[in-house]
Amino acid sequence: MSKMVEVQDLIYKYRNNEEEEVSAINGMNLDIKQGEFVVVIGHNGSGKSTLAKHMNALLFPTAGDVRVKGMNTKEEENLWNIRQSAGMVFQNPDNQIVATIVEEDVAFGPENLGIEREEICRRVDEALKIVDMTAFRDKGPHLLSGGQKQRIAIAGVIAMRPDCIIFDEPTAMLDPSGRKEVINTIHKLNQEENITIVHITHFMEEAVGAHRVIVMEAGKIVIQGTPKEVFSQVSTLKSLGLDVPQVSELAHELIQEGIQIPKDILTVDEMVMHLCQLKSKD
Amino acid sequence: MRQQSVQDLAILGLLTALVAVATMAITVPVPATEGFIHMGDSMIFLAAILFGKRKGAIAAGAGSALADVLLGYTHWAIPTLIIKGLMGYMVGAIANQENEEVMNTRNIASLIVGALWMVGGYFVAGGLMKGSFAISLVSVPANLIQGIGGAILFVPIGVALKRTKYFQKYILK
Amino acid sequence: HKLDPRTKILITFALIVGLFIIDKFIAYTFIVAFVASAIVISKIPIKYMLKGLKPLRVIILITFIINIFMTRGEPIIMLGPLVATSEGLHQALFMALRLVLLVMGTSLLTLTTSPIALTDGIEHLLNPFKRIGLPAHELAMMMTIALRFIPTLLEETDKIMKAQMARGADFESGNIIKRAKSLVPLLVPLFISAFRRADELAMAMEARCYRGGESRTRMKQLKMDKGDVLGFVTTGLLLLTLIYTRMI
Amino acid sequence: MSIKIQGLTHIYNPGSPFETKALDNIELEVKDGEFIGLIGHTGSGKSTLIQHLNGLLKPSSGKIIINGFDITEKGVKLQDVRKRVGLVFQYPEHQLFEETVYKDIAFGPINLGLSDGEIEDRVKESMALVKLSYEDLKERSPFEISGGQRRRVAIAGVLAMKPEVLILDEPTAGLDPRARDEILEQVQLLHQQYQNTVILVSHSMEDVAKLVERIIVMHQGKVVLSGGPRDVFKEVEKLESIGLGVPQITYLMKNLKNQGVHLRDDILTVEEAKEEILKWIRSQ
Repeated sequence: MSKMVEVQDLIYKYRNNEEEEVSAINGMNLDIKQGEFVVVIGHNGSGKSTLAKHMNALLFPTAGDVRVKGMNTKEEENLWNIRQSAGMVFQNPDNQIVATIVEEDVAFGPENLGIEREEICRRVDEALKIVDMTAFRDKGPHLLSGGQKQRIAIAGVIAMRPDCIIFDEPTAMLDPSGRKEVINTIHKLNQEENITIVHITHFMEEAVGAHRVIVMEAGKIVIQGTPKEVFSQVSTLKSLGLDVPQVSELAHELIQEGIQIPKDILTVDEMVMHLCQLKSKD
Repeated sequence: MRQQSVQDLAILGLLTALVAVATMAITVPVPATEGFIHMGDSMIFLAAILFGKRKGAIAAGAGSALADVLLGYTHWAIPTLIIKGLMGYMVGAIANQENEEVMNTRNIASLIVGALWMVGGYFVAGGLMKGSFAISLVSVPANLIQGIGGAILFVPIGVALKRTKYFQKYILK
Repeated sequence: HKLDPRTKILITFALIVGLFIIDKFIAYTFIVAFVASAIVISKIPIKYMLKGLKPLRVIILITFIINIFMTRGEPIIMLGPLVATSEGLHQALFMALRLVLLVMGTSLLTLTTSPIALTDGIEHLLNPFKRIGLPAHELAMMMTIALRFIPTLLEETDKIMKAQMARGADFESGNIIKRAKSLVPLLVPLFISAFRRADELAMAMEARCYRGGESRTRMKQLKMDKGDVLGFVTTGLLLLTLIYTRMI
Repeated sequence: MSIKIQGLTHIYNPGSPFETKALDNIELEVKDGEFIGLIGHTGSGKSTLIQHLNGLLKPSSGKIIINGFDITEKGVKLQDVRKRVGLVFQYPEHQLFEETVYKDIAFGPINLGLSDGEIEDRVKESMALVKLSYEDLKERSPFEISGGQRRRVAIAGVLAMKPEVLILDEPTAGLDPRARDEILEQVQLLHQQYQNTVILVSHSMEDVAKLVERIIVMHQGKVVLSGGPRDVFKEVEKLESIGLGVPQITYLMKNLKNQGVHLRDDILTVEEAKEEILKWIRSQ
């Protein structure tokens, strides 16, 4: 599989309000393959969002390189191609919808790309269908719920036909049902549309279905691996101030007590299965 | 490499929305003049004094005209666009954006000129529309209250905003 | 209803011009007929139109009364020092009618056209002025953003107001100075939130490849058809008739 | 302070085409010193309900009696009600406006008309309650501190009014796990220290399960369930039918039970689950 995003020795520094130099990313290397579903977790200020903005050429490295489909974000002629290939969905659904009518907002991206009228209509229809919002195409965005608005924002990105979408905490401001809507949409994009996903969040349960989980702290990657590998490191995650699924925590606690179960249990069903097996053995 | 123009456009849009919202959301209707006392003028003073004549003019004109349309005073929209637009421009041009003190002479002068121009503008526009300047005179006291009220209401908010550090990176960019 | 927003704007504009150039009652018959037929075509219930005039009753009455008494001429009724003249009556009716038609004509425009369609129409009408440096696209984009954020900011105003009331703030009493001060806790957060929104919006627009009006296409295209042509012809005829009534 | 709600109904935009019934004949009683968790999905009427409790919204019909005193009657000074019932809105940091943290927290006490000395005491006290350093932060601008700190400043602003009833509307929304745990811990501590009535509106079943004494579940403007967390979380089907759930650990215990394992099914925390499972596994 080819590489979708390459991050090489990335360092990013900026000046804060008091004119002090702060480094948000401290030497980071990361390759994301085409079709991969990567979840980035870490608490606020760990550099997650800064990393995301580099992948969309909204921020540029102080040192090191970021490449999207082989295009270096440093080269200005690549700018629009990168932004078209790597779409981005932000945290606040309210602040990323531009137009006053749903379908016009979805059309905003393709219009910027200078696409033919008929083609835009086709893409808008298709994008709204993918996020399951066709029924709302003539509505004003202010009448929608948070989860619906966020799906419109996603449709707006899909209509640009990106190869990769970066989600920058898209669920942080939503209620549980809105979160579910958005997460289901993200999974669908990855599985059915084969779009590479980089999903940034601090809800660990959203990481469970990913191919790879990356944990960031102080601008660096501290743990990475499959969800099972990552969530089995309960004490490290806890020391970083992050959550683990209750079931993984329980597994960890039981192992401490000498119970023989695998440490990488993630779901309720797995736990039930292992406990019952354990019991039937003796 | 952030594009200044996109940022400016977004700020202008939000300033315009702010002027419209201030005009619509906090209002005391005055039936005799077919108008209302609202926070719109304070917002215009804020936009013009803090962000300069260009942004001030556009946000003031477009925002106030939008409010007229949305409130059902459509026939006033065009006069409003012209009167408030020029008001924003004049206030922004007279005001001294560099001075740290909000209550400096030039800013006070801009408030007075802005309020008087607004009253005068509506007087003339009303006279033309209603065919008699005598009738239009009826609206002068209320507009005067509106203008002066707007200027007074501007002061504490202007002072507070100018002191807010978060804000300083936007002011007059 | 179905007319191109550009057509509607131009017709309304012509109507306003018409209202200001006429000087005879006879001319009104044409305008009334024109506006009435427009209302019929638009299928807006007449009740709705009249309701829109309600807040204007007082001002129309005042206009009427002042015009009656303030115009010099042949006296018809005398009420103490006040003299009503026939010229005054003439003038009063004339102005009141103008006002009513002005309000009806313009509200007809906004009742049949969404603000966003209006913005679109204005952008297209201003396009020819691009050559002399008028940023038509930018202005329209700005209006779109403003329209998009007005409901959001209205909601936010309400929320902040309530939150500060929960902290004991009082927005409803006191003299103007006290009220001015009491608005600070409302307006400062509102302003700051608006600017945070502007910042994020600008970033989201860039992320979606926004780079100004150049080489941008539109999904919705405005198209003029027979109805528009008919509208223009009728309006043109109306204007000519009005000019003619003024000359005789 | 006790709260009694009788037949409370609230209709938005009555008589217009947008008419919606947000609250439908609510009957509810909150005892003095209770810690309540209020859950329900968006649009269930939670926010509307809590805004009635300090007079920000007026009922279409029904009564709200706080400490035997009907606040819906005419002529009631709402200022007095608001002093005693403190309400922390969602994203309260968006309401900060003053130049310094001190002044912002002092806003409430100033509105109460307290003396300068009292105001200072209250600012100090409430900052201590939310674990903010008075000396380090009092002169800082609230716009230049971290998000978690801003949230705490905003909560301190309400605490400084010393409300007898504290209502928090999703106080942890948008925070990361660490900041969330800190805030919840402080709320719990506060409740233990002052024995005041606390109503916590939350979407997180895990948080509610850990903290509160009683859960009230709302759906379509009605109270559909009310009781201790153990009782409420037993009603998995009912909760799921209205789009809510129970903590993952509760699901686990229920599933084990369905497999024929005899365990308590009113487990709420990982700790309890561990004990119960250990007991079971070692029982033979």
